[in-house]
Amino acid sequence: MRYERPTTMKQASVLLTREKGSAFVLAGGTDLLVRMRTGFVEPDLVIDIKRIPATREITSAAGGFKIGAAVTGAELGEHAKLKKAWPGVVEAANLIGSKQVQGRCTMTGNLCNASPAADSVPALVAAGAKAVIVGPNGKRTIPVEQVPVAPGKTSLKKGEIIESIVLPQRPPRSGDAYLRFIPRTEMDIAVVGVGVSVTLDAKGVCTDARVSLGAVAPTVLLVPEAAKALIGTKIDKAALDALAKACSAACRPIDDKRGTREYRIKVAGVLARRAAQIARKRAAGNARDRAGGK
Amino acid sequence: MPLDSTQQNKRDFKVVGTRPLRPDGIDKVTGRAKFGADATAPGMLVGRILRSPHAHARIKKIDTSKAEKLAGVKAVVTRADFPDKTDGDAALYDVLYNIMARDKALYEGHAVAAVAAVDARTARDALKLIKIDYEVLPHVTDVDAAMKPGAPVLHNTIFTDGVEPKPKKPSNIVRRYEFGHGDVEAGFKKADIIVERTFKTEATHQGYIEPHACLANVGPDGQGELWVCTQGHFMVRDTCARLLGMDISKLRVTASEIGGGFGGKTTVFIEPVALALSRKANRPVKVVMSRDEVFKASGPTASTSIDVKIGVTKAGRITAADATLRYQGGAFAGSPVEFGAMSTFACYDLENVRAIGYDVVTNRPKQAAYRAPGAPMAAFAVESVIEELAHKVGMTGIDFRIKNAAREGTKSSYGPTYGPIGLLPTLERAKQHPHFQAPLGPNQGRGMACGFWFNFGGQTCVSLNVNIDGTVALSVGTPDIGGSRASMCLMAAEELGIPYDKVRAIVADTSSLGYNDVTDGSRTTFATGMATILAARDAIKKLTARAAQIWGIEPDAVTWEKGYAKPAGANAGNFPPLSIAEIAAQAGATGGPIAGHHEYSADGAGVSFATHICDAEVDPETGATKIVRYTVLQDAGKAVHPSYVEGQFQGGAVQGIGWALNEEYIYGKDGRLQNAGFLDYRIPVCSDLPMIDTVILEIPNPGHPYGVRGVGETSIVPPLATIANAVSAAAGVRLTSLPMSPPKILAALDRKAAAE
Amino acid sequence: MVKVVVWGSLKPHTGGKAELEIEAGNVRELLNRLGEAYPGLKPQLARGVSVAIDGVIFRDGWHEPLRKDSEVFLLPRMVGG
Amino acid sequence: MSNIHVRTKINGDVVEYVCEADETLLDVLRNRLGLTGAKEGCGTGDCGACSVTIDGRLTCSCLVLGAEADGSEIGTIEGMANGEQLHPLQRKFLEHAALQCGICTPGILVAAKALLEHNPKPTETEVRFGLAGNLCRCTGYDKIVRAVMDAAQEMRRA
Repeated sequence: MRYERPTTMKQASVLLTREKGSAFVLAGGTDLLVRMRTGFVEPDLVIDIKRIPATREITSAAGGFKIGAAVTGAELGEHAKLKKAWPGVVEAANLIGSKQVQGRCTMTGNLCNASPAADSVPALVAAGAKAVIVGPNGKRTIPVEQVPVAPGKTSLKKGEIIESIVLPQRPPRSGDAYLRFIPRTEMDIAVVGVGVSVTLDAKGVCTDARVSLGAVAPTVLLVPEAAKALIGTKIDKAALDALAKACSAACRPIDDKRGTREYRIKVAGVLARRAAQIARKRAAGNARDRAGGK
Repeated sequence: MPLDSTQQNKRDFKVVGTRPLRPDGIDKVTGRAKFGADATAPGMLVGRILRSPHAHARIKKIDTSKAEKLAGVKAVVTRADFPDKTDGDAALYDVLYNIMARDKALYEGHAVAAVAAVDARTARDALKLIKIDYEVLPHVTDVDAAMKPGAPVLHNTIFTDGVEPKPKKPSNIVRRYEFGHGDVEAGFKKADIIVERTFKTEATHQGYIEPHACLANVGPDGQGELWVCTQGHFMVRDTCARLLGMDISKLRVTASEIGGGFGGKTTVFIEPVALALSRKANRPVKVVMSRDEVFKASGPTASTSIDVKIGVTKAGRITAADATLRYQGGAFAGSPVEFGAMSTFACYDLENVRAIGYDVVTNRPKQAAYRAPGAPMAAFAVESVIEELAHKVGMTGIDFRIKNAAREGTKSSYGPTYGPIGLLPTLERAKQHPHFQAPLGPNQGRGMACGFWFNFGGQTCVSLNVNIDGTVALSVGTPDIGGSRASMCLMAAEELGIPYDKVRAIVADTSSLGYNDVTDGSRTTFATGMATILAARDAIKKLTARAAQIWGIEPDAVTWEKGYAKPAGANAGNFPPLSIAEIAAQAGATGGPIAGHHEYSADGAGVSFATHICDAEVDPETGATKIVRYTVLQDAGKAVHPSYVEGQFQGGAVQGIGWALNEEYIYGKDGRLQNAGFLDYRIPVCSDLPMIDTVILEIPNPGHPYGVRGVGETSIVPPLATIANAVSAAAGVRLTSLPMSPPKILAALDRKAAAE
Repeated sequence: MVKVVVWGSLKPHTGGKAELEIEAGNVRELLNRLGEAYPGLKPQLARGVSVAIDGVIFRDGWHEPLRKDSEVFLLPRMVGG
Repeated sequence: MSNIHVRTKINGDVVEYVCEADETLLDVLRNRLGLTGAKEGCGTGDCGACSVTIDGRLTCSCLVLGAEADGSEIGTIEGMANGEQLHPLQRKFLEHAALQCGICTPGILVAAKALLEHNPKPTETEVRFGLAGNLCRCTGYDKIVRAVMDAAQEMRRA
């Protein structure tokens, strides 16, 4: 195996494009090194992108945020502005692994790992985040939900790397939340994850919403029916019932060592309710409520 | 052999019962302590083991030629390198078969070959070059399935023992056990209420954080050294020497610091393989298990299936108790079902009682001991039914238990009549504990349970040397897992009447001290402690004799008090007391080095009881359980170092919490373990838990000079039932299957809702 | 003679009896004579047993004395974790 | 297999080593530099026994390549005491008997130190979540949490 540490995205992309064998991008490495350790992958080339300045910064872009591919969970948690604008996204990213893992893991890595259970992805999808991709044919930008196509598979083409993730500008009276279910209080992979983002009008009526589910299908799902259940309502009990129903209906889960099919379907609805209420409170400007997703 | 146990109540202790810093502490907080994987040797090779991917397969052919030709490979071993030298010892043959598969691989992870190479990569590549021709066979991993007629049979040599007539056909049922007395059928006729239920528990792993590791070094002269993390280095020496046909005297085993064992390090896995590789390569070889190997190829405990039937009168007196226990212990005989069956009803005073146990083999790793082997699962089943019965007769769980509790003079469910035991005191203390009065919040339930464990003594040998400055070097042969060196120093200091810090205890290697049994059975503080006390008394005899010489009086005219030799009385003569240092300084002139020894088979360990209380909160929408409060009350006989007694109580309780809620071996249809790692084998993390309150009771054990009882194991017996009772109370539905994972709890809540 | 009680599943090897009368002054004699009188017990004796005398369990100790009125139980050899 | 030359600082001292591209920092520390205080409990970032800090950030050294450490500053358990002066956490762990077998202790001490540097006045819950990445199988964590809270209080007074 070779280890390369380019200083520009261009170099990184060229290295990726030229490699005949198996090449992997290393940012936090909290997934890649585990897969190497367990013999699941045996890379010929590992490209460490942490020396590329663009991957390390959080910058404001068009009223939103541009988050470099190598920005760690811990760094996200320490960025007050980002936390205020997108608390759900940040708390989702901060749920990945332990404090030790937080010091290394990245949302882009979480996304490119293409695990249906990735914690930060439902929050990013609900947030309407986009991925900025650099490749042999220049840059392109796509919605994050279009990155994973199947467990462990992404839509990235040979030589393409995600440089950053862009979170859009936040309209007033907007809020988001992410909740997941795990058997312990920490250190587990989500059995079900739900991301909700809402925008309210002055009367508290929901004018826009996005709802996303994790660990209930081969990829993270964007659930328009669930959003419809909220839009035009004050996110009251009836709306929450409809939301829960829509979420459970959208699930296409499997039985596995982490949970049963029935369990995931049921709990998806439960968590959607809880997440929507938190998102609504945040949108209404109530910042005191902390998501008890753990 | 009860010693001066009469004195122990009067005795007022000087240092025993205090909480000094442990002698190995600095090394362990600075990273200096050397554990199994921390040793190196010049020219050391890396050993790696190839393991079966199949749950059950005939090994038709092993071709190692390519691996042997790979540059950097210095030795390859297979079954051919482990000829059967066990001459008829069935248990030892099972160990041999387990450390290296013979005609068949009996579980996923079963060792089939091993290599020693110059580095890890070469070793890994060499394993890939070993070609094994498997004939895959049907497998079975569930205990009930394995007992069914027509189940895949692991060994054509197993014909169920203990049943009449002896079966003609081989099966997976190794042996039937039966314990009890009276007439259960007649007893059930007298009952007003009978509860009968079936319970299941999944296999769990001890989960010690340090994977098995050893460094072997064998020369062409047949002399060997082994550095290893184990609960018993003498056991490792004797077992490896017998398996490899070495003279025991030629193999010297040193116990490293050990990173947890809980029973899982009371046998051998990689050690004989490392020695065989080293002998073949004539180089030192280090073998360290990966975590994945630890889960797949060390010794988890049994999974079980248990029926319990108990009858009571309206007045709340038990008339009969009956249980059938089925334990699978992996691919070889020896599941802990006999102790499960013996301990099943040990907490109760019963006229009619029966416990039947079946030892079953399946295509899983060979089980090893796990803290009170076999008892926690049985207690889970029995204490669940007891709680249910109590409520049915309109009593609280604690009053029902007090009414039926075993006490001095009770004929135990496994036979013998109890002497003084500590069950009632733990129950009565629990009843008064504020925990029982504390209010419960919404969705919370409170549970309790009792637990029992035997404890034992075993072969023990201690050597105590008095240095010329009067300090003491204490050599013990039982590895220190939880601070036992501190306890030994305390007992030696107590007996000699010198300060704690004047004694240094070390765990001696197998060539420096006589044989010692494994650190298990909660025996170390009891048995090694008693040997330490007796070795100190032996040293005192010699010290007083030397003082007599110095004074020129008769030895029996000298007594020992608080670290000084004194004339026994006025007529013995008027001499100023001689300190241990003053006597030691003259050792050369008065007959040479002064040392005390004791070698014995310790018995009279004394059984141990505990009562646990738990508050659990269940989220009715997700089935998630939170342990809100937990209290352990246990009899320690005498707490030598109370901090480490509390530590044993707390650690056992938390392992039980993991077992009850989230830990389980999950097998796929292919017979492969699906969660061989700490990510999906979910042991409790810090944020899952509350503080664990402890109450140490001290009901002296007549079999120990200070009244000490073992405390290491009993603390894991009550938790499974305690938590099941708390969760069942919180959820309003009885949980009968462990672990009580959220999907199981939510499904139970749905069934309940559907029924209502 | 001392009375020794064996656990239920050994009965097939003792002609169905759980309570056996054995002429023995100590544990060693007890175990030897048991093996002689009931050869079917030998494999279990070889696997190892414990002997409970008046409520105290002895895993080892051949020379523990047995009195006529001693309460003696044969038990499986104790193990632990 | 191309070896990589790395220059780094470990516990304040400049250290240079050569490692293989796929070698983890944990293997480098243990096998090449003889710093065996960091333990391998799992090799997959689930147990925290290999905890170290890199440029002040707590991490599992089993999830870092040795090559990545070039130019960074690493802190390990071996650097925690100041000469014969134990760090308050180390002392409190001994006083509270917060270790039994001791295999997880180095990782927990490194994690606890990092926790207190970011949060000098943690609540019990914050300590528990702060140490959730460090598995201990012996103690049930009770005495560990008490030791960390006690050390935090002493360090605040100092």
